[in-house]
Amino acid sequence: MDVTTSAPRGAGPRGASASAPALKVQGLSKTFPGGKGLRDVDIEIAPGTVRALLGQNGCGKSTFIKVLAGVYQPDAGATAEVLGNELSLGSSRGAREAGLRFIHQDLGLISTLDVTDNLSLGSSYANTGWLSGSRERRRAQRLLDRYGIEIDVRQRLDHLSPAEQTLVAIARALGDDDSSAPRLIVLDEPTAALQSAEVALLFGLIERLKAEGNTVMYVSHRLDEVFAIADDVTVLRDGAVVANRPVAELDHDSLVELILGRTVEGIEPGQVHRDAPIVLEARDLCGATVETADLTLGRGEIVGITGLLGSGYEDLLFLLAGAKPRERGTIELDGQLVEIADPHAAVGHGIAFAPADRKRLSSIQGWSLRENITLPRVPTGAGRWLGGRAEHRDVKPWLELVRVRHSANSLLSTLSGGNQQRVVLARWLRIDAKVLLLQEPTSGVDTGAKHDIYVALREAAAGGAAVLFSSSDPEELAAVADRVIVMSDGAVTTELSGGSLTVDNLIRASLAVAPQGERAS
Amino acid sequence: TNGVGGDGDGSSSGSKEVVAAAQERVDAMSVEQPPIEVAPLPGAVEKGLTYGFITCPLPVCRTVTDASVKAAEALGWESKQVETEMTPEGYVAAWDQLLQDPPDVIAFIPFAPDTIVEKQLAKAADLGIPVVSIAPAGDRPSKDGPVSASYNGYPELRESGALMGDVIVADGGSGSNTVFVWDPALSAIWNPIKDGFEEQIKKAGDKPQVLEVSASGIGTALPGQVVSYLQAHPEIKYVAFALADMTVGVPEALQTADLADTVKITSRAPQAANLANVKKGTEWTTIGEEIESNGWRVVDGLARLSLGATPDDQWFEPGGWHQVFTGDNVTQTDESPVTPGSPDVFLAAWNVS
Amino acid sequence: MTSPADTAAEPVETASIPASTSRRSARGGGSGGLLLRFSGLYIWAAIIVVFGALVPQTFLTVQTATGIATNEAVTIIVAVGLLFSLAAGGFDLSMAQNLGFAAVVVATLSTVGGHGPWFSALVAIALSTAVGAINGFFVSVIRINSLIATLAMTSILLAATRLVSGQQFRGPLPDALRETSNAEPAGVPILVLYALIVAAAAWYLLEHTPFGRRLYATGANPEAAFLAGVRTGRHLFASFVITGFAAGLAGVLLAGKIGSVGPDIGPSYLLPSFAACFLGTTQLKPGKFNVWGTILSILLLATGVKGLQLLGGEQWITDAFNGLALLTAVSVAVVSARRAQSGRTVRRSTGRSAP
Amino acid sequence: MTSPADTAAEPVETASIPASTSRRSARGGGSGGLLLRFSGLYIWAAIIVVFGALVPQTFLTVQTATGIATNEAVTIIVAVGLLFSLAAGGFDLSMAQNLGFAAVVVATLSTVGGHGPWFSALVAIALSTAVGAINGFFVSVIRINSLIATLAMTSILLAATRLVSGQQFRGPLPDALRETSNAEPAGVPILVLYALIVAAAAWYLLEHTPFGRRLYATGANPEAAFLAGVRTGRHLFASFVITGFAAGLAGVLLAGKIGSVGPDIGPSYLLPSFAACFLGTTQLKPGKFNVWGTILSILLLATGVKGLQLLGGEQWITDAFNGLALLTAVSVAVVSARRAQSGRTVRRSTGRSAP
Ligand SMILES: Nc1ncnc2c1ncn2[C@@H]1O[C@H](COP(=O)(O)OP(=O)(O)OP(=O)(O)O)[C@@H](O)[C@H]1O
Ligand SMILES: Nc1ncnc2c1ncn2[C@@H]1O[C@H](COP(=O)(O)OP(=O)(O)OP(=O)(O)O)[C@@H](O)[C@H]1O
Ligand SMILES: [Mg+2]
Ligand SMILES: [Mg+2]
Repeated sequence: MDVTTSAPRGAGPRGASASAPALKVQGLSKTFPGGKGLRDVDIEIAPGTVRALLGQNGCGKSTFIKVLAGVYQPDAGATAEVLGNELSLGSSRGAREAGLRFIHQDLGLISTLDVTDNLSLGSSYANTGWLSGSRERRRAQRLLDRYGIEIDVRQRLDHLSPAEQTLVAIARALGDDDSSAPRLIVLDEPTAALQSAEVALLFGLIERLKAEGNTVMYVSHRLDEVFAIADDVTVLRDGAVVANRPVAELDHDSLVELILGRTVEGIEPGQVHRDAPIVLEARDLCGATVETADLTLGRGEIVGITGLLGSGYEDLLFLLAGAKPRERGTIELDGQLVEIADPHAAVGHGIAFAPADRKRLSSIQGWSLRENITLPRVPTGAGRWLGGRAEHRDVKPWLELVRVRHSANSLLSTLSGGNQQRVVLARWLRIDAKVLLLQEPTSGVDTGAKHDIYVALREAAAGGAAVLFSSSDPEELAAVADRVIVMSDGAVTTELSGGSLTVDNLIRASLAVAPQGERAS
Repeated sequence: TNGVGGDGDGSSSGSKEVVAAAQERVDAMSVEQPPIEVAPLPGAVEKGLTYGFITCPLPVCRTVTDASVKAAEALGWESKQVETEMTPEGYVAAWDQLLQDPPDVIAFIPFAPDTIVEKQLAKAADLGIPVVSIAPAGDRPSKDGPVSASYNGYPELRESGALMGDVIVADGGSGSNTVFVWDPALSAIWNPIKDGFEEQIKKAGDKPQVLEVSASGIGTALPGQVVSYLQAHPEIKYVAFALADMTVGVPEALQTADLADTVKITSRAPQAANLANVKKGTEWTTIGEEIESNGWRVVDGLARLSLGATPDDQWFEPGGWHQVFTGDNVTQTDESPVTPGSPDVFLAAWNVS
Repeated sequence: MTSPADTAAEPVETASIPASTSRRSARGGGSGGLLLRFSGLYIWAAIIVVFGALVPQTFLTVQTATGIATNEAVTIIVAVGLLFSLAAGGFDLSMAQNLGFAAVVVATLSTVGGHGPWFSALVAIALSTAVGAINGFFVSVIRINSLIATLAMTSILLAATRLVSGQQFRGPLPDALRETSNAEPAGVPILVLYALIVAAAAWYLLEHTPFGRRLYATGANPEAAFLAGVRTGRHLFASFVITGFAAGLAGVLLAGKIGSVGPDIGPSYLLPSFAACFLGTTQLKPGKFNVWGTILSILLLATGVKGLQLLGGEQWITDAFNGLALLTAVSVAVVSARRAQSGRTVRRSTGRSAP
Repeated sequence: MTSPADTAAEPVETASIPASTSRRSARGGGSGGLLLRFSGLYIWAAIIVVFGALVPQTFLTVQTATGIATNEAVTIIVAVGLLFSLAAGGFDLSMAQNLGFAAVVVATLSTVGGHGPWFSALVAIALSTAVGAINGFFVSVIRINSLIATLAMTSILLAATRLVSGQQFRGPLPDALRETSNAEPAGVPILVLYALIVAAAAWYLLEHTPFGRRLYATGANPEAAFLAGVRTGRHLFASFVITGFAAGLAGVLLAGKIGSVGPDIGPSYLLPSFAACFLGTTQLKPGKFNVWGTILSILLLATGVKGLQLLGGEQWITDAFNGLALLTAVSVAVVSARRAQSGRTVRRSTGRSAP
């Protein structure tokens, strides 16, 4: 790889004094029709450090990032500097030329194209008359090598694991103009969709970038990650900065308090129901990536399920919900053998299923909260007349239950990631299902909201529902589940409960066979 | 030579007399025809009448319409034309629209049989509005009908068809190996042509083949269909088109298929391009008939009706000008042929200028 | 190559229906939103005023009103039917030819076929509904892109129409059928009543039943809807059946109205119907295929055309009017939708990708 | 109501183009995939064999071959142009009328207009390209759904065509233009050569330049492409300009070919072009709008039609053939694509990116 440094596009960091902050923002506000998104935000980040941007759902993290990226226009009066050079906010090109690089919550990769094209699309095709696959592949490979990312550039994007996709997105954002000019890399919840095992991949890259003198800004709701990777934290609350501090000064609880403005008491471990009557019993399920799985869920039980990517633990929920064709196996509800051909049947039988891919699979972004919540079981009054007002009344309590304060008529797409997740939960709590199947119910949800959601799950369980939720966060599993099922190679390998249900055991159990873990380490 | 006939030896099925008769008629119609005649108006026509004209978007209709508007101007009438879409309901809507603000006199080019608009015709009758038609669609209007006069009717078209038959019989010495190309969707209007053509061919003891095409394929699908048919029927020597417009693109297609030398094309109601092709020899012959002068004839009829004349059979389907165009007698190729004498004879008969 | 598009830093969403993002503002009830939602009504009023001033004696008459309503009744019925497949995310390009097919079938059966009028009508409607079902089968079971499936079906229906009609005009239809379409109880053209009934039924189905809600869900995000328990396949299928049925009904009524049917009837309904449905998505319930918006659009365009015709405009003027009206109306809607929604802040349509 | 669709255990993706999922299997080179990719060639061969056996003396001739090629040359040019907007995710419904418009313009200018043939041709092509640019503007800058924008444009072009042609046939065209379309250097119809050149150029642009790659990306996922730094607006705009240009070129060549132009020419190219482009997505590069697949489809259909005509089939038979061929070919493609990778389809359709 040639290290001849071609100048970075545009003026950017040229002639910047080393001491100048990598990013300095002052008096940044952003008003939405709905209300304030950001209030008078000041942030200063030292070069070569990792800054964690924290806060509850809807506190303005993504908004801040989008203003930096020029996706949103800030209100007048905000100023920003990058390495001492003036940065005009609200211009995507300006941000890029100043050396800012963004990896948004949705990575912006094209799943039907291969890695090479995804890397080259934006700018960097060799501008020769003839586009040759092999040349482009070599260039792409060089780019990945530069950051020590080991992925086959011929792979189609949708064949990569989420972590790998994130790495590709980062590599693309950094680009291959091999300049030594430092960059500010901004990651919005890059780990929300990642497994604990995969997070290591990402951190490896972040450390490397840091070592090369780049600066990283990083949004996450997983506090353990903050302590693992960040140097300083910035905490937002209701769009305003409440703290800019080095991580060293903080511990877990004090950080939580900063974020919430209050302390959360840990969730009391639910009493395990050994003798609980069986609600759902699945035998020898097979389909998609699941080879064979037996499973029983008891009344009032909260069961976690985890494993490595491709171990089948995500597909198991799809099978139970009839969302993917089942090749083999039987499902019994309350001792009755039931045929669950599709999610409609599942809903009919009182099985609720909330997939993890919020945007594409478990919500309709362009619809109001009201319509999103009622979709599974549309209310019909007399003469099957579907009236907006009645529906509104129907939905209100459920929104309150999950503590979403937006009007039931506002569009889902205007809610922050975490609040969208709560709405999805409300949808499924509403049909008071016998069985709740939830994938990553707290992905992208802040600490406070997580707690609310756990409580809601407990209430649902107490109400007699059986809850089966998949999670890639061992802490969460250990804290919330009565019982955790660990899958690998399409079969249930371990079951942890009671005393044996600890974070260490969980990680050990999942990593027992770790093809993914090895990949890029 | 582009000329018609000559090589008719009695060997083929057509008896000598028939062929000779055909040749005679062709020769007669190949020389330049005399100007049409129009009787002078019995009196002076009231000026300032509103003249309603229902027309269609087809080129042929357009030609008539433009002429008719000129005619109305000459009489100091104010013309109001309504162009129908080429759908029955569009045609009905056009009538309703015209009658919503009723004009003093009405002429129309039927898109569909008069039964479709019988309500409207009745209304016109009630209002005492004289109505005349051009090229009736399948009707044979008579003086007892709702329409007081009609031009370019059955005999006109029949004659054109017959002449197409004659040129073929005269040239081939029989009617064999002939195909008639038309769009049955327009049969209401084109039946007379087909009748006339088949009759002449039958006289020569043959029956023409028939190729059904869709007029919507003019210039695009149609040439290919014709060529395919000719390839499937290599015996064919003559192709007669119910309308000259349908020949668009056909000579070129024949060229590509190496059929240009073995097949002769004839048609009726030519456009400028057809005349040009006939002169060049890429089309063989074409039959001229009254088009634009009908625009004048309807106004003439309406003028007489407005002067209180009562229609007799004369008013229906009067014979009109026809001309056989061959490579030898085509003089101009800039515009579609104009009826000899028109429009001067009308201006004279109306003594206006 | 350079282009004005350079100035647009936003991604393009051809997939989304026109002002799909404008629902926000509309719901939010921003004045911009309201102005937007009812722009059609204002424009319509303007048209009426203008032509009323230009050609009062003919334009401001009962005949004009009834004339427009009667002429558009058939379009309304077929367009309202089209709404169902559009709402469910399908495009039924075959619906116009399907209409023509039904018209030709009823005309042929009841004339040369020598069958009774009602029998003929039922057969025609049944066949058109079956055609809709076939479309639905290919789209929801085989899962072909609906544009292709119905494109192919159009071609097949064209063949069927030619075959049945024998390329001939069929008519005159029995009086029973002609009466059914041309009666005027209490001076009101009966076709208008039919159109109103169909519209009301469609409105109820789409807006006030679970079925309608699920139809929209299927169109908005098939995967999410499926996982929410909506049988998207069945609902998409149903939507095409309904579109086919409406086309059949419209065809039979049209045949009765004109009394004599040619083989080329039908296609002329394609553009107007789609135009109306899309224009409708900018009206009353912006961003959503909706019944009254569609009907408003039909009447609006028809009124303008009528006025121009009474002014003595030639055919081409009316075509130009239709095109320009559609283009400007939708543009205005889309642009002001973006304004209202973003408060001039969001540089990028967050319709599908909010944080 | 009940329906076969109930058996579909997966959501419907009307948006996706036909065998969009089959690309993988094709890449994977599964025998199923290969069979699929080249099915068109086999079918074509089969058609040739069958008709060759039925009507050898007329079907298996040079004239038949050249005849088909010449007839389809114009369709090929306009369809290849259409590919660009389709690849970028836009639908240009106006391209057929745009073709007719160009033909009428060149014919009018060069005859009654009294202008030189080359000048007339250039003006016609320039105007059509401008029309494409206007479409592009509304779709990429105003961001109207391309179906509506081009629907409206169709209606406007119809008006323009009627106006320019004065509803008359314009002809005869100057020999220079007729020669340009009808010359036969070395016995090869020159139109065929033009079509080949256009096809080759399009293939190069789409497959072997960054521009083409970005065009496809824009079509595949505009937002992601935008985030990836593709100027999606500019690319969509460009694609419509190209489609317009191709339509203009095709129109001028058609005018020269037939020597006299009526006002109603054009629309008849709409269905065949779209059918060919979609059918093409099942061939050679399944799941992708591609040049050679499109051309293969055009020739395949044309050959079948020609054979049927030589068999003496009536018009309706050829229409039915077109429809059925399209429907079956695409169905086969879609179904076997699903077979070829049943497991993965599901996984994909329910969100591969799920953790
Ligand atoms: N396009 C928009 N229109 C109106 N309001 C918006 C829009 N985008 C965001 N908001 C509001 O701005 C506030 C901040 O949203 P933002 O997405 O920044 O939260 P966040 O910190 O990213 O939350 P999360 O951690 O859940 O992602 C929220 O109240 C949200 O509802
Ligand atoms: N998303 C859904 N789609 C369809 N049916 C559902 C859905 N959710 C619940 N159901 C239940 O399915 C049954 C029928 O639903 P629906 O309201 O559609 O009545 P229907 O249309 O007569 O029956 P179906 O929808 O089964 O044809 C009802 O019990 C309804 O509650
Ligand atoms: Mg966020
Ligand atoms: Mg239902």
